[in-house]
Amino acid sequence: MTTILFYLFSALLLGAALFVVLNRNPIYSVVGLVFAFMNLAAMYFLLEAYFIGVLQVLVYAGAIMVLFLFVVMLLNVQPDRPHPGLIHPDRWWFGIMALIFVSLFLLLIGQGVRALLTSPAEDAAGMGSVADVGEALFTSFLLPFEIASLLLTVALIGTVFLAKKKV
Amino acid sequence: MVVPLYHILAFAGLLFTIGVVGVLFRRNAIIVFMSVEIMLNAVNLAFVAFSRYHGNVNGQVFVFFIMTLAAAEVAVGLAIIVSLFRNLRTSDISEIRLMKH
Amino acid sequence: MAETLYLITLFPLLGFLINGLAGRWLSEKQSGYIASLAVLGSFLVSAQLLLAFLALPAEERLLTQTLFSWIPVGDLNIQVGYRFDPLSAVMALVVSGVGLLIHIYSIGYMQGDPGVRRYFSFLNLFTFMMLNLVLADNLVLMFLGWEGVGLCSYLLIGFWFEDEAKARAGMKAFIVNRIGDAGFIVALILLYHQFGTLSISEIAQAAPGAQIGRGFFTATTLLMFLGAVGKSAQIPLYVWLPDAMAGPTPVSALIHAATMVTAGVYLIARNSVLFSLAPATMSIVAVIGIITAFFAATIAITQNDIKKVLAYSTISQLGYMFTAVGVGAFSAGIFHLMTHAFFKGLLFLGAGSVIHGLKGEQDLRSMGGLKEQLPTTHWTMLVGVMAIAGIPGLSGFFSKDEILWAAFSRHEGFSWLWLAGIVTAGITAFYMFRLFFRTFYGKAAWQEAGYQPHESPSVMTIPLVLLAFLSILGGYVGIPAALGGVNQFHHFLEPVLAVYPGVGAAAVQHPSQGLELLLMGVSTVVVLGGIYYAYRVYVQQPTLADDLAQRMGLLHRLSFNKYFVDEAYHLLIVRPFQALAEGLWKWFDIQVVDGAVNGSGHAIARISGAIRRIQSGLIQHYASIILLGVIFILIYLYID
Amino acid sequence: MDTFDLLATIIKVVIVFVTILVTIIILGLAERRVSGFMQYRLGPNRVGPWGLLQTVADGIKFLFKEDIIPDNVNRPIYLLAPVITMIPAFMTFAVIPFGVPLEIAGHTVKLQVADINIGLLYILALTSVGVYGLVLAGWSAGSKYPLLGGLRSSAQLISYELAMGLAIVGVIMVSGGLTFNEIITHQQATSWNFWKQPLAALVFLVAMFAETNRLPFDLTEAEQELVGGYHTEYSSFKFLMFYMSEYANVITASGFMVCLFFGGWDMPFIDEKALGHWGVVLSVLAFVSKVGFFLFLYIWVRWTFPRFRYDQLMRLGWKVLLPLGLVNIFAVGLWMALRA
Repeated sequence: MTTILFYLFSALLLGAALFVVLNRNPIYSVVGLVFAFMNLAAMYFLLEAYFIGVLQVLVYAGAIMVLFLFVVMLLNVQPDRPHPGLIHPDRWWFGIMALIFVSLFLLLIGQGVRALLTSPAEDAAGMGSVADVGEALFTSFLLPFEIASLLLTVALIGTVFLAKKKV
Repeated sequence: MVVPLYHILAFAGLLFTIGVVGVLFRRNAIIVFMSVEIMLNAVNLAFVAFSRYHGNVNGQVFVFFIMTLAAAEVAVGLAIIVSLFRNLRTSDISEIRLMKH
Repeated sequence: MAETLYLITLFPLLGFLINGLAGRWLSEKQSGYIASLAVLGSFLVSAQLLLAFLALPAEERLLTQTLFSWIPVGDLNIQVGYRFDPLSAVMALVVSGVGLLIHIYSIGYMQGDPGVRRYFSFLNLFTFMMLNLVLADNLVLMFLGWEGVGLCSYLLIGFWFEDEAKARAGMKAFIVNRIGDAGFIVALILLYHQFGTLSISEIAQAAPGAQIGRGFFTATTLLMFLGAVGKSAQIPLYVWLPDAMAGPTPVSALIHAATMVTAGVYLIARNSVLFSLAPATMSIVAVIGIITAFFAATIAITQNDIKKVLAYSTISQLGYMFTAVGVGAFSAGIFHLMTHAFFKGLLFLGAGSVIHGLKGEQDLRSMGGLKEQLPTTHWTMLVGVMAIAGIPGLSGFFSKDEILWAAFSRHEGFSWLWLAGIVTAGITAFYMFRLFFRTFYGKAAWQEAGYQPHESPSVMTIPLVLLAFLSILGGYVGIPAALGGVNQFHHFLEPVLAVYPGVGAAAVQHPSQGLELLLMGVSTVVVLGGIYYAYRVYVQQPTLADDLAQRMGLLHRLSFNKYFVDEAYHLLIVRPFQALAEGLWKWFDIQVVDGAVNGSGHAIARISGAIRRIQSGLIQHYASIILLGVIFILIYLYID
Repeated sequence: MDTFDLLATIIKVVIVFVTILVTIIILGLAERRVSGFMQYRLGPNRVGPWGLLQTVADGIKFLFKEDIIPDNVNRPIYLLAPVITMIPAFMTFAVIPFGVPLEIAGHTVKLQVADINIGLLYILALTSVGVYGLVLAGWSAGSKYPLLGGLRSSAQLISYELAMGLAIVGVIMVSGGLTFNEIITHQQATSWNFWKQPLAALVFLVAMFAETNRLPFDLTEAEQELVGGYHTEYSSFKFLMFYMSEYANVITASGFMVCLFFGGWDMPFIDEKALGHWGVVLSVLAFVSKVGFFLFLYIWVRWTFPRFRYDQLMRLGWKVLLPLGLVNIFAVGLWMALRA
């Protein structure tokens, strides 16, 4: 059943992501992206990465996307004006590149990883708990963890500085 | 669960490509930014999948750091978009080309 | 002990920085005091080190200090390092001691000049560079000092740059010096190529035993000597020094008499080992030295500008020094360098005092009878001219006599050096007393011009008195053996100077002491004769001077016009160069160089006009290029 | 997962859902009756005995009223917003245990819909999602008062979530686990966290009021300024959904508070597990009465304190509660380090 659920969430996620990119109204995009992230969180749960799954909801859906929503509302962004024709004339080659990219990527995966790992590691069940990730964070990744806190502080200061009307 | 790893990776690749398409085609800076987030999350998914299939928690730690980074990045990035909007009255990145002139 | 070595150069550098950067917040007086204190610091440190030296046995008198690595490039590692040995000790003391007195003197002399802070900062910079020159442990640092003093010389000659003639004089000095410096640089390159190092002591150690042909040493030393000729104003590159008198008089005293111009002599003494290995160069040095001495002396006779007379006398005295080092009597050259610094500094400062008293008048014909008005200047100048003339008992006598004796005893074939030296000594006595008499005795020409001369303030006269004492006593450190002395100065310098075959202790003692005494007598008689003649011509019978000029006719014209050397240079070198330069400009520069540059410019503009389109300012274009890169990486991975 | 567990879970879900709905109905009446009591008036007392059916009548009225959708709204979002608000509000209660495990026919049934190993984070995560409902509701209405209300509410919720999280960290530190069972068992074994960390309890209490948008922090709907706040333009059943989610949130917050600081289902001085089925009944009663107290507290506070101004609200959150939460964490850490 979990397998079916996994594919279901994948499909929903893919649809949501396409919705984000393809529709013209930024607010819908934000809502779509929140939905996509919820699906992703569900996939993390299915992969038994509980902590990351909760973080996905808490941080991505709960904090980052609220910021996006705020900014969209603050700027009162209007839906994009439709462009005559399917694609902007000087952008058709982007599409070709994206196509080449994804096909190459899939080819590579098909070629290289198919032989590897078709099912999850048996001994890793429940590895994604808060305690496990926390232990890794505070032992072998302590320095990066501290640096990350510094990064957040810097971002905080930078954001306040940038967003102030007058400096 | 019997999902093969390469299915998840291929799916992550598709998701990433959707993000790329968003970055390349959309003119609204905020949407572009959101597409970048999609790309990041595609990578995160691959990390978590690898972590699960290899039985190694490090992949999840990476995701943790990517999330931290994304939070910082979004805060600063959105602040930039807001101040750009304040100055140029637009969030259309095809109009934001001060470096050109 | 060596730890304090860097202080010697640090103080003037600080003085330079303070005056140069913060000068606007300093009063005139403060600026002068700071500059003087900086030099006083250098002097005290040097003196303390010298005193410490005297307590040590001769072979231990060496201090080195490496401060930092300056130019580390591959195998070449030039370090800023100082070397304090008897030779650099003497030089450092002379530079900082005489420099100190001149700094103090300048406080009075430059009073009221709007650029006084600039003046003092330049003067400090000069002291810093000169001390680097003399203390340098390697030739590159020495060259830095060498060029640095050249720069300061240029800045100070053209100190009053509003006057175009003075600015031009500065440029002339700079350009003429460059000719010599080119030789110096080539010599450095040759030495590095040969020895793989530019440390003075390492080269001195390696050179004598090296399996190198004589030609190499002759070439390098000749090139070095070319540098020395430029810096020390010898024939044929002496023309800048008389013009350098455009600078303030204390500058002339410090740079163009006492210290910088002697750098050439110091260079040869410092590299005495190399020069000893090149007898041909040595001969050339001696010959050029004596010719310069004689030649400049004859010009000095007829000059009317008090500072020009002194300038030519400086050239002449430098010629003596080169004669000394050229015959291998390095210590005699340095000895004369030191005494010369005392009495020529004194003479210049005295002349400055006279000029100061006459509010800028420099022409001897407008002076006369100033004895009463400028008593201190008069007496100290008297000491100065007696010393330079070589009256027995004063410093100039001892040092000049040692040179003449060395020239005589060098070996038989070179005795004419001595003869020319004696004659020059006579001329020197004549023209120096001419200057003295015309300034202080005879008709007071200034009365007609309406001047009211006044004695200088004590801040200027005290340095004069001190220098007068030094001019008298300075010679007593080197009383020759013939007069019952032991020539301590010679023995003090001996460990760091090369022994040149044919001079040295053995050769000096070979001729009897009686002969030396006899030669001294001869030179004294000649000098006294010169003085007497000057007295007759300029005090007893003032009309005689013009008669003589009339009778000498051609000779007088030649001397008065400095043998038309400047004109000849202009005709032979400057004009052809101008013509060549103009030709190059009109054809080569405009057609070829500009054409190529403009052509490539147009080409670049066209290419970049095409490439510029990539720089669209659209983020998405850039992102797509990144994606293109990723695609290439993927293709590579796929193929791989 | 066998049939029994599946069945038990379904039953639990139904029970919890129904209980919450009933509680909301009671709360709706209680709010007005208590208000009346506090203001020396009667309150609704006509429908049914003592007015008991008043809320039911209200609900029916909501259902049958005309459903007005203003012209200027962004329809999809406008329709979606109440749902987004309501789902997390009802989902959060799932991890809160309301009694000791029940033994039935050899099976142990936890009196909790889902015992997941990150229960606390689950609640925080869902709370943060609930913000969208308010913001989107405010924005989609296409008029300025709701927009202001929505923006205020989201800023308020985000601000106070931090203080709330910090207060919880202290509890997690002493109990060493992220599930409610671990926290409650730990309190049972030692003493209620309220006695150990009164500062954290205070911070949590204030943050809880702010998180549920209740007075004195109901700036999102401050009638005098913003008419009805984010739900001004909503009517009929959609309004009811907002109304219900607010009460559901209040109930969950009370349960949360009780579990974290007041021992959950723990009845002091009694070992519920030793008493068999009576123990279960006792524990459920203990939990219900504790939650009831906090529900009463909500109403009590409502008629006691005046509303905060917006800047005061922000200052309180960032400059008072946040530092206090940090102080609590440091104090707990110090205490643990000294004891270790």
